[in-house]
Amino acid sequence: MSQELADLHAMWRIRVLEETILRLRLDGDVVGSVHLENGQEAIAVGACRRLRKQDAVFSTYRGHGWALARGVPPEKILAELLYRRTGVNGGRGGSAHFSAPEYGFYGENSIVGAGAPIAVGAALAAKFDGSGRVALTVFGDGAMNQGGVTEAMNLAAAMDLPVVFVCENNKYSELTPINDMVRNPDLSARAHALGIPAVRIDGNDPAEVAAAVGLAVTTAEHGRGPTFIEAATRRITGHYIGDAQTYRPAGELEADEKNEPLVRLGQKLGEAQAQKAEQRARDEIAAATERALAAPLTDPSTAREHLYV
Amino acid sequence: MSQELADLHAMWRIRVLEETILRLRLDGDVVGSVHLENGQEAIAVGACRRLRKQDAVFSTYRGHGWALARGVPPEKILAELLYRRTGVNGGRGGSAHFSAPEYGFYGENSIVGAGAPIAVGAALAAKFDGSGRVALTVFGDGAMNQGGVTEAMNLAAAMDLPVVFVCENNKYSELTPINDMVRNPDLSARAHALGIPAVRIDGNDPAEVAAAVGLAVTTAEHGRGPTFIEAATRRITGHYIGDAQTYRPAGELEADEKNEPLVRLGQKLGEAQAQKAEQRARDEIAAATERALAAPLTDPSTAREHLYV
Amino acid sequence: MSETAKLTYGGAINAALARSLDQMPETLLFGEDVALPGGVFGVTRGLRKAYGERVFDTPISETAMLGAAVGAAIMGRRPIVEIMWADFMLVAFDQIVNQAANVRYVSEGRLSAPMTIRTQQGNAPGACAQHSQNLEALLLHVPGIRVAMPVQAQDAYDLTLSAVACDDPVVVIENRTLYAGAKAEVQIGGQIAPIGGHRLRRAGDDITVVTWGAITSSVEAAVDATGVSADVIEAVWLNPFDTEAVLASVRRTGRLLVVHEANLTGGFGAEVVARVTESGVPLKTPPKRVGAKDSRIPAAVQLAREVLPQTDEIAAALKAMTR
Amino acid sequence: MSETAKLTYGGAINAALARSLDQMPETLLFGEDVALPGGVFGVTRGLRKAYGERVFDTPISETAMLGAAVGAAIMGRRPIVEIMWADFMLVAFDQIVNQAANVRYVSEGRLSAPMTIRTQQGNAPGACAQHSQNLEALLLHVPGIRVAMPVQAQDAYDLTLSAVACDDPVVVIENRTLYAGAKAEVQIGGQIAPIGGHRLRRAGDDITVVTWGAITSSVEAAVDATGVSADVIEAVWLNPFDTEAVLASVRRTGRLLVVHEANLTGGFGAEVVARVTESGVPLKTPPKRVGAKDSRIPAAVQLAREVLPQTDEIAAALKAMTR
Ligand SMILES: Cc1ncc(C[n+]2csc(CCOP(=O)(O)OP(=O)(O)O)c2C)c(N)n1
Ligand SMILES: Cc1ncc(C[n+]2csc(CCOP(=O)(O)OP(=O)(O)O)c2C)c(N)n1
Ligand SMILES: [Mg+2]
Ligand SMILES: [Mg+2]
Repeated sequence: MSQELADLHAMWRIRVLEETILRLRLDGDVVGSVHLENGQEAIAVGACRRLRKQDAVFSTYRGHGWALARGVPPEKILAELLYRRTGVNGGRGGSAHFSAPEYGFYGENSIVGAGAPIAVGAALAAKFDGSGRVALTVFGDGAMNQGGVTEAMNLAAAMDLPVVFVCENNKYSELTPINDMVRNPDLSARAHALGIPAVRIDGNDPAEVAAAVGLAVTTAEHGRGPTFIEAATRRITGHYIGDAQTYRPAGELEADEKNEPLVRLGQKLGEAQAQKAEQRARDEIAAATERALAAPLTDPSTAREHLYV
Repeated sequence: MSQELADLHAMWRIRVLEETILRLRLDGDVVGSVHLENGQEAIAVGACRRLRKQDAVFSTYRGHGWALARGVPPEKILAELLYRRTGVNGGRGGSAHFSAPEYGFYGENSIVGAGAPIAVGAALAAKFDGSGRVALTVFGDGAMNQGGVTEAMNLAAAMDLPVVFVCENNKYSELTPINDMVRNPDLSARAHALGIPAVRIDGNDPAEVAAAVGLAVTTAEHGRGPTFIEAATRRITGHYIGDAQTYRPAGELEADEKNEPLVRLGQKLGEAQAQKAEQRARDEIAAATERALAAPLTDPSTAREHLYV
Repeated sequence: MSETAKLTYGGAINAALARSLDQMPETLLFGEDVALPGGVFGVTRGLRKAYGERVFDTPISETAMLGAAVGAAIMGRRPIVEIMWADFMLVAFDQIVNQAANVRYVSEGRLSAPMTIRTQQGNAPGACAQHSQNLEALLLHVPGIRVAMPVQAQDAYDLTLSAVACDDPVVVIENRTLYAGAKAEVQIGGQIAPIGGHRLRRAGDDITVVTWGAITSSVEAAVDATGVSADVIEAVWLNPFDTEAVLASVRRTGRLLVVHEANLTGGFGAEVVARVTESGVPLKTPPKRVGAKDSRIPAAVQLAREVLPQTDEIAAALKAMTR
Repeated sequence: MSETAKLTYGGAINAALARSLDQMPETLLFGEDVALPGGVFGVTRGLRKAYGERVFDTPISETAMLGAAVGAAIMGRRPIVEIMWADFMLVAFDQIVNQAANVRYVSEGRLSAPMTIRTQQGNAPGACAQHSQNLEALLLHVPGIRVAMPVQAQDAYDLTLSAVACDDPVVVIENRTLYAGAKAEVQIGGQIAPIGGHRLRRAGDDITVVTWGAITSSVEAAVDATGVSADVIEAVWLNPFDTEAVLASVRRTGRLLVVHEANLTGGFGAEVVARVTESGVPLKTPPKRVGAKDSRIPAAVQLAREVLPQTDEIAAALKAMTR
């Protein structure tokens, strides 16, 4: 299978996973807040294929796809959202705050920007533990305005720590356009100012993402510290389920849907290949969903375990 | 009196005030932590002479000189440190956390970086209250690594608020060199990255400071938002009283003492003028000290007043 | 001039904010997504349109938002800032505890910070540990900050206005599970009351139940289900807290139960128990608290139920104490 | 192998940190000014030299520091991070409450965060309101975080080691007025105890006094001055709190006084009173708390004295309660 086809398939897996979660949410099997990453799949897919086993990903609440791209089985993700015993955290994390360290996925975070300093800590550990770990943290454009993110970037820069900062710039923070919230829409400039090599890339192209992350990993591996990647993308779904997206200017969503990574790469590879990639993803996720739904709910009597050792 | 002589005199007032405080502290009249700004006087003096009555200064714990330059009578500052009824806050603020709003001095802050967002709020108020106020906030090089400062700068930039951010870059945060804590020693780059006009100036030259602040005030007045000024300086005393400054490389302090603003401007103006400026300052502060020491201590029975309306 | 309107809890807050913006020209209203989008829960809908630039959206910068509120308040504005979830206060807690709370006291009354922080808290089905906490106790240990916690639409309206009119910092803690509930008659336009006071939700003789927040309805349900004759005192204001009202009730009933959704240990229930027992009011039975079992909050609904106080637990306590 | 050394409180902490760095290769020690300068109070002096890059200085970035501790701990390091003043935790409280505290629980035990936060708190003469707070109650309302508060040099040594060895986040709250006090014999090198327990500072029959932090010495002074026969229980561990020991003592004495330097309302004293009174242990007199009077802390020494609990106030309470 060509790399492009592999990427397309990996992106379809995420898309179908998210569609499935949406359906489960609307059906009431999944409850509470759910944040989908439809349209942004190329970043997780491009990045994760350049990460090694020893690397660690720290994502936001919009993290299902990152977990999947990192290798977490879809069944375990779905089971988590369905609060099953087989979920990665037995349902304690839920959609917005689960982790699966055995797959190098160190967790979502529902506090905007809070994962960045934690990723820096994982990189700090690497300085001493001989793991060769690179820590990758992903956050949104809006998170750039959370002070802790600047603190984290500066600490990583000052200490030459092996971190990759990935900013998924989807142009919105919830319902608010980033360009109304900053003077300088070039967010990578902030990393530059801290002395961090920074690039702005097309986040809807998995190959471009992979190239940038690959370089960042090499930079980190060689002790040259952090890299910042601003990946332009668009979410083609609401921020949360139920978000009517009235804040979008007329025509924007339609344009975004034409430029979304699955459409783009699908057109490039042709309908036949694209359909095959999609179908394989659908079959896999459907089977995973069935298994997840069949698993028993986590036993309520375990609710108070694991608070302390 | 020439502007230069006025500046020299104003700087001497601060120096003598700080020397007096040091003496009072060593004698035990003043207790607790005290942070002097010896060597950094040109920034407060240069900045405050370009501020208008309606403007508001927000400083750090190292704020005695800023208060003085803003027009707070030295007697009231000393009385504050001596916990007298005549102190600007009756001794509740003390050396590190006093304010004197009636002089446009909205207070010191002992939490690194915390004054910046508050100054932004004062500027926000100006947008609506017709005061024409410009808010000036001053903080150290180390404070640049406190996330809230970046947040504050971005908010001011995004909203075009009338704020002047003054970074007193004295190269140390307490006992730690800033250059060990950042990759890029040009701190103004961070403001640039946020779209804020930023300059790096000689903070030991009151005229240069006044020019930069003057331009910043004009920029703010005209609705063009914040300016960032990185003023290079050196403190020629310890961070706190008792700081042996063992962290300084050999010869540094001696070099700094040659380049300090009082020496520099004094040499330029000649010994006669310099001595006159110094003497006037000494006389004034001595008289103020006497009056402050003669004032009654704040009545302990008032300790619980003013917690709520 | 007072009239009534049928309003949801969210609608009542919206009405109170509109009135504040209308009648107090020094008010500002800001926060993430509050202006153009009208708030993620729709509570601030229409206010930007009606009141223009005094209502604005902010970056995701809680420290800057709260600091800006402090600074604007010091200068005579009356900012109302929304922190979308109480959990998010913690990225910027300094601006509340070390800044806002100190303004009046440290300046010896020369400055004040008439600001209102609107936030909402608590668990809702499926919410994760970082979106479920009940944090009022943290604020209640901080002198200089007032705290209100409305549950009924009328209180949401009244307390919001009292908070905005207060010349000290007030945190109004709302609850997102209530925003879109049933509409109720709300008296609007009346006099703005000073802060303070409580609401007597049930009157009875055998036990005093002190509670606050959304769990008040579970307490009412438990009282109604058990038929226990209980004074149910809802502490809509937690600072100032109406200690006198509680003592007067316990003096009559001789029994005290405190119920809150917050974690038991170190919750404000302990303070209520301490005040009552220190007072020496005679008790017929030891006082009791019902709160969340010391734990983080799991997302899984069936697990969260084990941790959070439920109606049957409250009912059992009522029965055991009055048996 | 245990031996003794004459150490100040600060020296005992230094010795515990040295031993941690020596015997636990996964430890890291960092914070503002802790490495090359040896700490603003000199507590970490010599450790950088002895242990190299595992001891390092950080920018003034509490959020990044605490977040880095969480991340490093998750990965198996055992970070010890210094927050210079407890007041400064508040700029980064999220990383403690929403991050560190959740790690073990939310991951269902797959991850843990064996990190130690060393900080110090309380008033010292002339300290301003932003450098004077006693904030243990905020931490004690957060499940998932352990809290220790040593006062004696031996405890400073022992508790620090127990904290570092603990596999959960622990906040060790020190006190700067103690660092450079008199030297005391300290047993060093013995077994590292598990966390938990209390210290009985005085033994007596007529009243139980529960206290913690630097004010313990005022309590001892008050007991000695009044001659009241008192059990003085110093809660060196506040989480886990030794409720059983307190109950056992009160069962015997029938009286409870709790003394802390922290602000009274919402302080952990309320929790102690609540636990004791809920237990139904018979009391001969209502329980009482002595704490700071609900206030910000003024810099002026003569004003701070009015607000903070003093020995004579404690003595008066002892006498009144045992009269
Ligand atoms: C500290 C904090 N503030 C606010 C929120 C509420 N919130 C959740 S997602 C979000 C928008 C984030 O935007 P961005 O960083 O661009 O990420 P995106 O959702 O677009 O992926 C906000 C404000 C939060 N979770 N944490
Ligand atoms: C949030 C916070 N962290 C740490 C401190 C302790 N502290 C006080 S002054 C200081 C150094 C500040 O350095 P800089 O910003 O360069 O200002 P300077 O003292 O040099 O004027 C530190 C770390 C504090 N007061 N607040
Ligand atoms: Mg975004
Ligand atoms: Mg400095």
